[in-house]
This record gives sequence, structure tokens and C-alpha cells, in this order.
Amino acid sequence: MIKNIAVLLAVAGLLMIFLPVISGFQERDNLNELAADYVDGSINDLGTPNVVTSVIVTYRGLDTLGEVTVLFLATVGVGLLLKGNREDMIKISPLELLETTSSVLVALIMVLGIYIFTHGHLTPGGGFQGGVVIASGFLLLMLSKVNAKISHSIMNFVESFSGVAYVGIGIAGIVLTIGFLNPGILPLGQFGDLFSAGAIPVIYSLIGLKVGSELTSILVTMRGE
Amino acid sequence: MISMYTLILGIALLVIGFYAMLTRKNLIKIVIGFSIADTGTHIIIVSLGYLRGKTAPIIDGAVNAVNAVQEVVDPIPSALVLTAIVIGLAVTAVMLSFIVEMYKKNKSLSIDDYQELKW
Amino acid sequence: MIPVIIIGLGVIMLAAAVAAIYFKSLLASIISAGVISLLASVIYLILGSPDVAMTEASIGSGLTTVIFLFALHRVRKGKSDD
Amino acid sequence: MVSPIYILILSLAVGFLLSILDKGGRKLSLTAFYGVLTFNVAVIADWLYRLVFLHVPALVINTAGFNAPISINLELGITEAFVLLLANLTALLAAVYLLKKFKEGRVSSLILYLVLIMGVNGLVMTQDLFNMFVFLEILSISTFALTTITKTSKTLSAGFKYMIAGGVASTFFLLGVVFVYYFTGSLNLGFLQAGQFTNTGLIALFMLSVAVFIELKPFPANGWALDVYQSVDSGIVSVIAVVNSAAIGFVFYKIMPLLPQNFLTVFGIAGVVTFFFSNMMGLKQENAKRLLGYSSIGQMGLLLAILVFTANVPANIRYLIIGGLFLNHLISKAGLFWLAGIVKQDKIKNWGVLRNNKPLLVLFGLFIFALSGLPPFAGFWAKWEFVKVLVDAKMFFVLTSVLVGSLFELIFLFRWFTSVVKDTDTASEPLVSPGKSKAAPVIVFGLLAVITSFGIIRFFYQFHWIQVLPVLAVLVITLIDFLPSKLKGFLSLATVAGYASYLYPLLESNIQLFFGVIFIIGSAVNLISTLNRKNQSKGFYGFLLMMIFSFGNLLIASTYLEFFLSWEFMTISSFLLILRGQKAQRASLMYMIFSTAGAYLIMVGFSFAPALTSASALIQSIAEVNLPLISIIVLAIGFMIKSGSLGVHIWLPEAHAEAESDVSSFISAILLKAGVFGLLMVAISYVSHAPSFDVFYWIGWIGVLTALVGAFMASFQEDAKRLLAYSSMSQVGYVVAALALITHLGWVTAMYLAFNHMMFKSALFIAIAGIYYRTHTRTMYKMGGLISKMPWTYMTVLMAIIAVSGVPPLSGFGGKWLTYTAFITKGWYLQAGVLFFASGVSFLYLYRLIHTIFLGQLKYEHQNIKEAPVWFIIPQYIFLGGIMAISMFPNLIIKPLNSIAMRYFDSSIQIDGLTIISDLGYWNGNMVMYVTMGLFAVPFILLMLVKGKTQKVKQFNIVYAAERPESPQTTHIAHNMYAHYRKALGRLTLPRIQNFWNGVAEWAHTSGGFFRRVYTGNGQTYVLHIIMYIVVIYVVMGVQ
Repeated sequence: MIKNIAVLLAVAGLLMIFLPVISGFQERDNLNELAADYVDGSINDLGTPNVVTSVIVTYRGLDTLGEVTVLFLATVGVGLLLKGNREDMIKISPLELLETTSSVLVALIMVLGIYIFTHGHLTPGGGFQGGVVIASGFLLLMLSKVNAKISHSIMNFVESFSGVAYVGIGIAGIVLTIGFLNPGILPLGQFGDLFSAGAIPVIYSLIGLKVGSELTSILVTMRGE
Repeated sequence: MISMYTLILGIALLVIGFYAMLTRKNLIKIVIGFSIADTGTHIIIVSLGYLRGKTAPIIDGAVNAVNAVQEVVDPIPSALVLTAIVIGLAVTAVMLSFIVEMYKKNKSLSIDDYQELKW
Repeated sequence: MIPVIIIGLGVIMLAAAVAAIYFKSLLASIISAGVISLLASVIYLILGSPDVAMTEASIGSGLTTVIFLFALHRVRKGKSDD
Repeated sequence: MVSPIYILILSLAVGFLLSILDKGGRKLSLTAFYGVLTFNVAVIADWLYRLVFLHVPALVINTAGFNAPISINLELGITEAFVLLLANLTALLAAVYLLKKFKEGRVSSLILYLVLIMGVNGLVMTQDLFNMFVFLEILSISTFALTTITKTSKTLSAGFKYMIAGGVASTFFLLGVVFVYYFTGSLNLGFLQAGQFTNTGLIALFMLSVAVFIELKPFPANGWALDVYQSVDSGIVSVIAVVNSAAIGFVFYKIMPLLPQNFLTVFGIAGVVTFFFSNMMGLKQENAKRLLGYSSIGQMGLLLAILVFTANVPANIRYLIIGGLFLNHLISKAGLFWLAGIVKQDKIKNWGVLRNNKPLLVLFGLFIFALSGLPPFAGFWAKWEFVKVLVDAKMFFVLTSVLVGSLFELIFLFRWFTSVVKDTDTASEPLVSPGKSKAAPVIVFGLLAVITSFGIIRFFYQFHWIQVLPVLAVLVITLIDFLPSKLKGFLSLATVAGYASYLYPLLESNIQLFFGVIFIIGSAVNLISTLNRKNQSKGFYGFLLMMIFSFGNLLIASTYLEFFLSWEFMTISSFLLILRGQKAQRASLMYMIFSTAGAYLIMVGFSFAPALTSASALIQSIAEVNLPLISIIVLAIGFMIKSGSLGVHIWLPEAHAEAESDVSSFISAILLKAGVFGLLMVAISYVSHAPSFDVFYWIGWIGVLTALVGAFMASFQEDAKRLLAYSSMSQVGYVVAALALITHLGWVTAMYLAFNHMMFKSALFIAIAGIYYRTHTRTMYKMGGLISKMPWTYMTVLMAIIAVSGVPPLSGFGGKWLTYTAFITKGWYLQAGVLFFASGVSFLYLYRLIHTIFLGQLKYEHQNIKEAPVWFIIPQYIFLGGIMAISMFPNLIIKPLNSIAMRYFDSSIQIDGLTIISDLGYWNGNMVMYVTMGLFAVPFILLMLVKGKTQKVKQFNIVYAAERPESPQTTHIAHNMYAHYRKALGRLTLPRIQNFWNGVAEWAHTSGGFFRRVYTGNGQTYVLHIIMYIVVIYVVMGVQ
């Protein structure tokens, strides 16, 4: 009873904190200086049509590196917690039709995933979204083929390789004295082309690989090896 | 004023999520509550980045590269939310693996059964 | 028109949120939470953030739900106890 | 010169690669792992060196080739480098500590650990708010996962609570960050200013700061952290408690400049509240790691409070306070957590197993002392400066809470320490040998504690080397501790002689010289009795010398800090000496608690005192200082605790009785005089600048009542040492009372009594030591008839009690004469009456010493005992010689005392040859001696003449009227000798004061037990606490 009252008070308190946020909120009309710089810079300095991508991959590249790391940590952490429990592995007997068609579908999904992250600088989406799509391809594989074993070492290798390569590109920026994670290590190319925007598509592809393999690892572990 | 509506929506989801964390006894529901609160947070953030009548910050057919600055919404909150979503997934996954292990040890999903440490 | 859509979506989302809390079945709760994320991605689209929308749709409503379901299966307890 | 961004890069790259490297063998992955951690330390150490000594400007690292705020930038200034060096060092050592786990466990834990430390480095260096959020999440997730390095039901549930608590906090942090962006258009700390936040904007700051604050575990929203501290592996906990807290604390430090004053004040007070309550709840805690958890949380609260409340303090002092406290907490807490993992005992009372490993026991003591804020460790200096800051800023609420909280902390820490050293009721299983990898980090941190202490002394205070001599003595004696005890005793004696000759030219005035005689010569003579020690007496002489040197240093201390430093050294050394007694666990603990309370009062008193104007010794220069009333009061109470005045005396009988016999004489005869010395110092300032309120009138009354109650209590003791203890209390009561007269004659009297007491009480305690050495009992009615067996000792006791009681011809008579004269001259008739009555009472107990121990019938079991060893007899007779000398020739002492007191008052006595003349009469010691001798001789000769007619009675030549009583000693006349007085006057001696203090203790414990019930153990309740806490803080701050 006392607890219920306390919960109600807590919720009321939260609302009280947020109320002035709502009443003081005003839809903005113009970009602030920083955002305007980003839009401007993305087009002129980085040659990247998707401004969000240039913010993620370049301007706030350190965040993104961190973000990939967080996902990596989750993979490792989930592994530390759950690995080695085969007995409660999830087995769902699939439909025969699904089993046969899945192989085709998986291939298609993978291609879609790769498309998404290689075009991150041009269209919406990028490494993270593409990575998830790849992981969902593996998920389909897992669900459709009971005994499908997704090689841990390959996943591991892809994960490590893409991570190290990502950091390596960052270092290349330092070596060329243009700054850690600067995409200018590659030429800008023609605005709007696939091979343009410096190293941004490369970085985003590596992120895509890393996220894809990490998420797959998480899924595999959560399912029970 | 559409971002005002979404802001309110986000706050409502956040509070509902917290309410679930405070009242549900089932561990998985507590995590669901956390996940709802997380979604609410993300909606709040995107609402803050919206500019009246502007479009996505992608230079393509719809947006002219020359006066893009006048035509697009704020890209920064989008970038931040992207990061936050991924982090949210990571936290949720770790939380759920805790629950799986806790259940294996104690065969219970009720948070009330996990208070051997206190005072 | 757009405000109406947003309000409609919002109402559904809030309903789904409340449902997610009060459903007896954990499975239903998880699905409801997934629905919230899915609708949220529509809102992101409207707010001019297609990148976020894609992420939310794939991660928030897709992958997170799958992970929840995996976890649920592993604790083999279909029912919520409150 | 490697850029610190490589710390992030290398940690990540190696982290990503570790699972592949591990396929080539664990050795390979471990090498890479420790390599990176060492690399981190090296890079930061290099930068700290550059920044501090080469004055390189703070390093700014821009990422992505753009300047801030376009891109995220990192910054490494001196503060960042300092925090990171300590954090990385701790992380490296904790990793070494965890070597076994890392070797045998999965590679995952290595990865998590490495990335965790990367997160810490990033969090400290980054200047971007959202980037902070990312690093915070890296830190959190890796920590969550690492809590399960040992996977038990407890660690899992603790980890889960930690996660949901952390989840709520990080949600608020994220919202705060985004709102900051919404209101200001920037995320970079370098481009944000406090002025940009108004109205709704303040909510952004509120969310941001309160989230960080929650992560720092404020009371009561911190149950989750306690569970983690209690259950998780010690190595990981040391990282969570120290490294993570440091990084998150630093985030708070970074956003502080943005926060408005009312936010800061609330956070500061919340920090103080956390400190206070954590320590109070710690009182009830029996689980070692959870106790350390309470202490950690408390320390973080204190650090936050200090961050807030020292904002306007000069930078170097601020760094000293914050850095000192942080360093102290980091070293001692990590060390203690590691020890907890080595001891492997949950319950504090089972930690006695540490006794099987002396080096670890020493390290344990070192960490406890450091954590308690005792010198020479960093916490001491920080506390001293912080108290001064609080006093200057008139923040008395904070001051009181901090000091009371510190006292609570000291109580549980020292209860733990004394129990480890002494408790016999402990687990019997032996301590498992910790292995090199687990012991090495503890040792390194032990050394670091000592080195940093001297570093602080060197860089912040320019002390004369003699000020740290007490510590050096301990260190040196420890090196030669393998020598036999007697040799060390002689060496110590020689060292004291050397010290005395060094000290002598430094003494500027008679008053110093006078107390120098009491402190140093008195100690030296007392030291002779310790030569009787057998075996090695490990550790004894080190602390004895430490105590003697700190007595001497009190005399020449020329600043408040120097005085206080010596005072604390004195407390530490005497505590450790008392603790050596067989059953001294409780006694020494009580001594420490009261001494520390006294020390806090003295610290506060000095903080109120105006600056000194001259560089001479404090006892001299204090005369020029106008101490405010509050300062006089707290200083007086502080010093009177040490001199055992009524009300705060309850440590005294315990400590005297339970200390080893040869230590008791030091405590009574000399240590109590240190309190008198301090009080005299206060009085000297009072004389020249008397405030309106007559403090010393009341001190006088306390002294008088102490004399009376002490005498009563002494009369009812069966234990000879306890009797002497109460007698000491009573005698020092006279001294205090006489001092409080604030007249020339009063001071002469006080010093005369102090000197006299030093001599006769030393002699008595050493005599009792000799008796105890032979009979193995202190209970008087178990003795009797020892006069024939121990005639030399008998002679001492007889002479000494004559000297105490004030019967002619010995020095006590002069003391009594001076006392009454002084009191009556001042007009304190009532007080004089009470003292007169008290000295009557003192006959009762003094009589027992002679009657019960030496007269009557010899006990059967004492048929064959011998005279006390010569090492006990020598000092007794030296003191007797002193007593005889000043009895015959009082001028030897009265003349110098007269001149000392004349510095402050007009003389009230004249000295005419051997006669001392006051307004009321005269006293000629020489004459008294002759007259008394004559009066003594007449009956003595008569007795000799009739000698042939006396008859000797054998022991059992007694006729019983009926049966033999069941318990023979009840028929002993000495048993409960003053039962009839007890009936009449016993009410006066009821342990009311004891009961009062017991009540205080119980109240504190009960409160601790009550408050800690908020920690229900339910994770959901903890989330509720957090949200409620946020709401309450919001309301209190009045954000809107």
C-alpha cells in the first residue's frame, strides 16, 4: 500500500519534471549554427549527400566507434554470461517450405544488407541498418535449419577484422596528419557516386560487417550456441 | 506543431515505461518497461531535432544542395538517436542474458525472489 | 492531416504500451512492445529522419523482439505472474 | 611522446583482436592485455610529467580533422592526467590481482576489462557531452558483464539491480544531453556557459547532473551499489569502487562549472548527507566487503561535497584537499578490497586469520589508518585543510556532519582493526597463502600510501625534518626489529638521549624546558622499566620512540598544523602501545574513539584561531593570539579529553588497566600531561585576551569534580592498576582546577602538581608492574604480606603514597599547601572545600595500596616470589630520588615555576632562602622535613625499645566461630574494603557517565540499523528510490 502510494508519487513527480519541458517547448524554425555547419560541410567538405551519415561516420566518428564498441561489449558480455549452455537451445521445427526457400532468401537478404551499408552515404541507412539486415539473414538461417551451425570462428574473425580495420583507418588519418577518423584519406570523388565521399563508405561498410557479425553472435548465443 | 505531439508521446511512453519498471514483478516485464522508456526517450530526442516543415537531411532529388541548410531538419539528434538505439539494444541483450542466468539459478522470474543481499 | 496521423499513431502506441504492461502473456507483451517500436519508426519518418526510422524498425522492433523471444523461450515460462 | 588517443586506439584494437590472439594461447592474449594496461600507465605518466614539470600546455586532441565543436575533442590537462594516472595504475594492479581469474577464465573477461579501462580513459578526457554518454555506456556495460566473473545467484541479482539502476540513470543523462543541445545548440563543454541556461534550460542541466549524481551513489538511492560491493569479486569491486567512481566523479567535476549555485549547494549537502549516513549505517555492518562498500559510498559523497564547497578556495589548497582525499580513498579502499579477496572471510570477526601473515596485517593496519585520516597519510592533510575551509566559510552544519561522519567511520574501522589484532574468538582455519600476484598489488599500494604521504609533506608543507621524526623512528626500528628486546631498549634510551640533546637548544623558554623535563626525562626514566622485556617485543620500541618524539615535538611546534601533527602522532603511537595489552581490544578502541573526537575538536579550534604572527614555538606565540571564545571552548574540551576530565574520562581507567604494565606508567605519568600542556596553551592565550565569558571558571569546576569523583572511584577498585588509573584522573583533576584559577599561584601550583604527579605516579605504576610481574595478578585482595618478599617495592609505594596524599614531609604536602593557598587567594572557597574533601577520600584508596598488598598475611601461592626485577627497581628509585629532592629543597622547582608564571602574571609569592611566602602564610620544605623526621623518630625509638614483647602471628592462626566460609577471600578484610562507604556514597559513583556514553553508542547503532532498512534488497525498490530521489532533488533545488 505504502509502496503503491510511493510509486504514484514517483510517477507524478516525473510528470512534474517533464511538464515544464512540454510547456516550454517550441518547434524550431531554423538550424542552429552547428547543424548548419554540418549540412554545409557534409556537402562541400565531405561530398556526402546523407548528412546524418557524415555526422555519424566523420564529425562524431568517435561516438560511432564507441557505439560499435558497446555492441561489441554486449556480444562479449552475453557470451560470458550464456555460453556453454547447449541443453536449453531453442529448437523450432520449421516448415519444409521455409527450409527450402530460406537458402534463396538468405542470399537475397545478405545482398540487401550489403547494399544498405555501401550506400549509407547516399541514401538513408548505413552500417547499422545494413548490419541488422545481415544479422536477420542469419537469423532466418538459424530458424529454418535446425542444425545450421554458424561458425563462431568466422564470425569472430569478421568481427575482429572489421573492428581492427576500422581503427586502422582512424590511425591512417593520424599518420596523414589530418586527424583520427578523418575520411579524407581517400579522394572525395564525384558527389553522389557510390565511390565518393572519401573513406566514408569504407568505414560504414566495415561498421556494417562488424555490426552484422556482432548481432549474429548475440543471436547465436541467446539462442544457445 | 507536430513535434509537440510527438514530444508529449515520447514523454508519455517514458513515464509508462518507468511505471512498468516500478510495478511489474516479472523480470522480463521490467526489461520491457525499460525498453518502452527507451523508445520514449528516442522519440523525445527526434522531436527536439524537428524543424517546422523541413525534410530529411539527405541531398537528393527533393533537396537542393545549394540551399540545403534552409530545407532540412537537424541531423544531429538523428545521429545521436541512432547511437542511442544501438546502445539500447546492447543493454537490453545483456539484461536479458542476466535474466536467463538468474532463472537458471533460482527458477524464478519474480524480482521479489532476488533480495538475499540487503542492509 | 499529418497531426491526425501522429495522434492516431500515438494513441495506438500508448494503448500498446499499457497493454504490454498488463498483458498476462509475456509473449503478447513482447509483441506489443515491438509494435510500439514499429509505429515509432513511422513517426521518425514523418519527422524527417529516415535513418532513425530504418534503425528503429530493424533494431527496435525487429532484433530486440527476437532477442526477447529467445530469452523468453530459454526461461520457458510463457505466463507472466502478474 | 605518445598521444593519449592511442590509449583508446590500442585498447580497442587489442580488444577486438583478443579473441583471435587467444587462439594462439592464453599467454599471448595475456601478454597483449597487460601490455596495453602498462602502456596506458606509461603514456599518462609521461604526460603528467610533461604537464607538471615541463609546463607543457594542456593537450587538446581533435578527432576527424575538425576543430571543436564541429568534431569531438579530447583534453588532457593536469587534473585529467592526475586522475587517469591513478585510475590506470589501479586498473593495472587490479588486473595483476585478478591474474589467476584471467588465466583460467574465458578470454571474454579480458576483453571486457580492457575496454572498461578504455572507457574510463575516454570518459575522463572527452569534452563532448554525448560522447560522455557513449563512454559511460561502455563503462557500464563492461562493468555489468564483469560483475559475473564469478557467476553465483548473488552476483547475478546484484548485477541485475546494478543494470536497472544504471539504466534509469543513463536515460536521464541522455535526455539531459539532448536537452542541453536543444537549448544551446552545442554539446561541447568548451563552448557551453552557465549563462546559456535559463528557465526550461535549467531542466536540461538538472537531468544531466542528477543522472551523474545518481551514478555516484547518493544515500539513499544507492542500495544497488552496496549489493554489488558485497557480492562481486574483490578485484572487480576494487575497480568499480575506485576507478569507475573516479571517472564518473570526474564527469561531475567537468559539468560543475555549468551548474547554478543552488544546484551545487543541494548536491554538496546531498554528498554530506551520504557521507554521514553511510558511515552511520556502517556501524551496524558485519560483512567486511559491504562495510567497505558503505565506506566507499561515504567517501564519494564526501568528495562530491568537497568539490562543491571548495569552489572558491585557492587552487593549490583545493587540489590538496580533493587530490589528497581522492588519493587516500583510492589507495586504501583498493588495498582493503584486495585484502578482502585474500582473507576470504565474509564476517569481520573472522578476519583474525590475518594475524597469521604479519606483512599483510601491517598493510591492513596501514590502510585502516590512512582511511581514518591519520597522519602522515594523504587524508590527514586534506581533512585539516577542509576543516579550515569550512570554518572560514562558516559552514557549520557541513562541518559537524563531516566530523561526526568521520568519527563513525573511524569507529567501525578501528573496531575492525582492534578485532583483527586482538579478537580471540575468530575463525581457526589458517590464511591461505595469497600468492605473488594477489599480494604484490597490495604491497605496491602500501608503499604508494607511504610515498605519497611524504610527497605531500615535501610539496605542500615545508616542515623541519624533526616533524616527521616520529614516523622515521617507526620505519627505522622496523628495519632492526629482529634484534633482541634489551638491545633495542638500550638503543632507544640512547636515541632518546640524543633527541633530548638535539631538542634542548631548540627550546626557547622555561615553560618548554619544564614540560621537556616531564616529557623527555620522564619518558627516559620510564623507559628503563621496559628493559625488563623478554623476547623481541616486535614493534614495541618503534611506537614507544614515536610517542616520545611526538611529546617532544609538541614543545617546539611552531604552527597549529605542526602541533596537531605531533598530537596525532602521539595518539596513534599511544593507541598502538595500549593495544599491545592482552585484553586491550575494547580499551584501546575506546581510547582511539575519544582521542579522535578530541583531535577533531582541537582541529576545529585551531581552524577558528587567527593566524600566528611570529615564528617561535606555539606555546610562546599563542600569547599574541586572540583566540575567539568558540576556539577556546572546543580546544579546552579537546585537551581535557586527553587529560581525562570528568565526563570524557571513561577511556582512561580502561586504557590504563589493560595496557601492558610498563606502558601504563607512560600513559598516566606523561600522556595525561600532554593534555595539561595543551590546556595551558589555551590558558596562555586566554590570559592575554580574556573574552567576556569566563570559560575557565567552569573548567575549574570540572577539574574539581574530576578530582573528587576520581578519588571516589579509585576507592572502590579491586584492581590495583584501575585504582591508580582513577587516582591519576583525580590528580590531573587537581592540576586542571589549579590551572583554571588563571592566577600566578594557580599556575605554579598546577605545574608543581603535574611534575609531582609525573614522578610519584610513574613510581607507583612501575612498582605495580613489578608486583604484577611476580604475582600475575592485579587484584589486590589476592595479594598480601608482600612486604617481606618485596621490601624495595614496598619502600617505593610507601614513599609515593606519602607524596600523593600530601602528608608531610614529602612533596605532596607542598602541593596541598600551594593548592589551598591558591584557591583561597582566588576566592574559590567552595572549590577548595571540595578539593579538601577529595584529598580526604584519596587517603582511602592510598591506604589500600599499602595495606592490602604489602601488609596482612602472605598468600600461600606467593611463598616463593622474589623482589621485582632490577629494571623495575631502578626507575622507581630515580623517581623517589626526585621526590625527595624537591621535598627537601622545594626551591629547585618552585623558583623556575615562579619565573614561568611571572611571564603572564605578577608574582604572588616571595622566596626567602628556603622559605616560600604567600599572602596567607609560608612553607619551608626543609624545615617540614626535619620536624617530621623528628616526630617520626620518637615513636620509632620507643617501638624499638619494646621490640622483645611483640609476638608474630602465623597466617592461619585464626579461630573460626563456625564453619569455614565457602569463599575464603570474602573474609579477607581487603575484599570490598569500603563496602560501608559504598552504601553511603556509592550513588556518587554509579556509572552514569558510562551509561550516558553507552546510550550514545547504542543510539548511533540503532539509528544506523534503522536507516539501513531502506536497503530492502529488492531491485525494484531501488529503482523507486532513484526516481523518488530525482524528484525530491528537483523539488529541493526548485528548478522551476
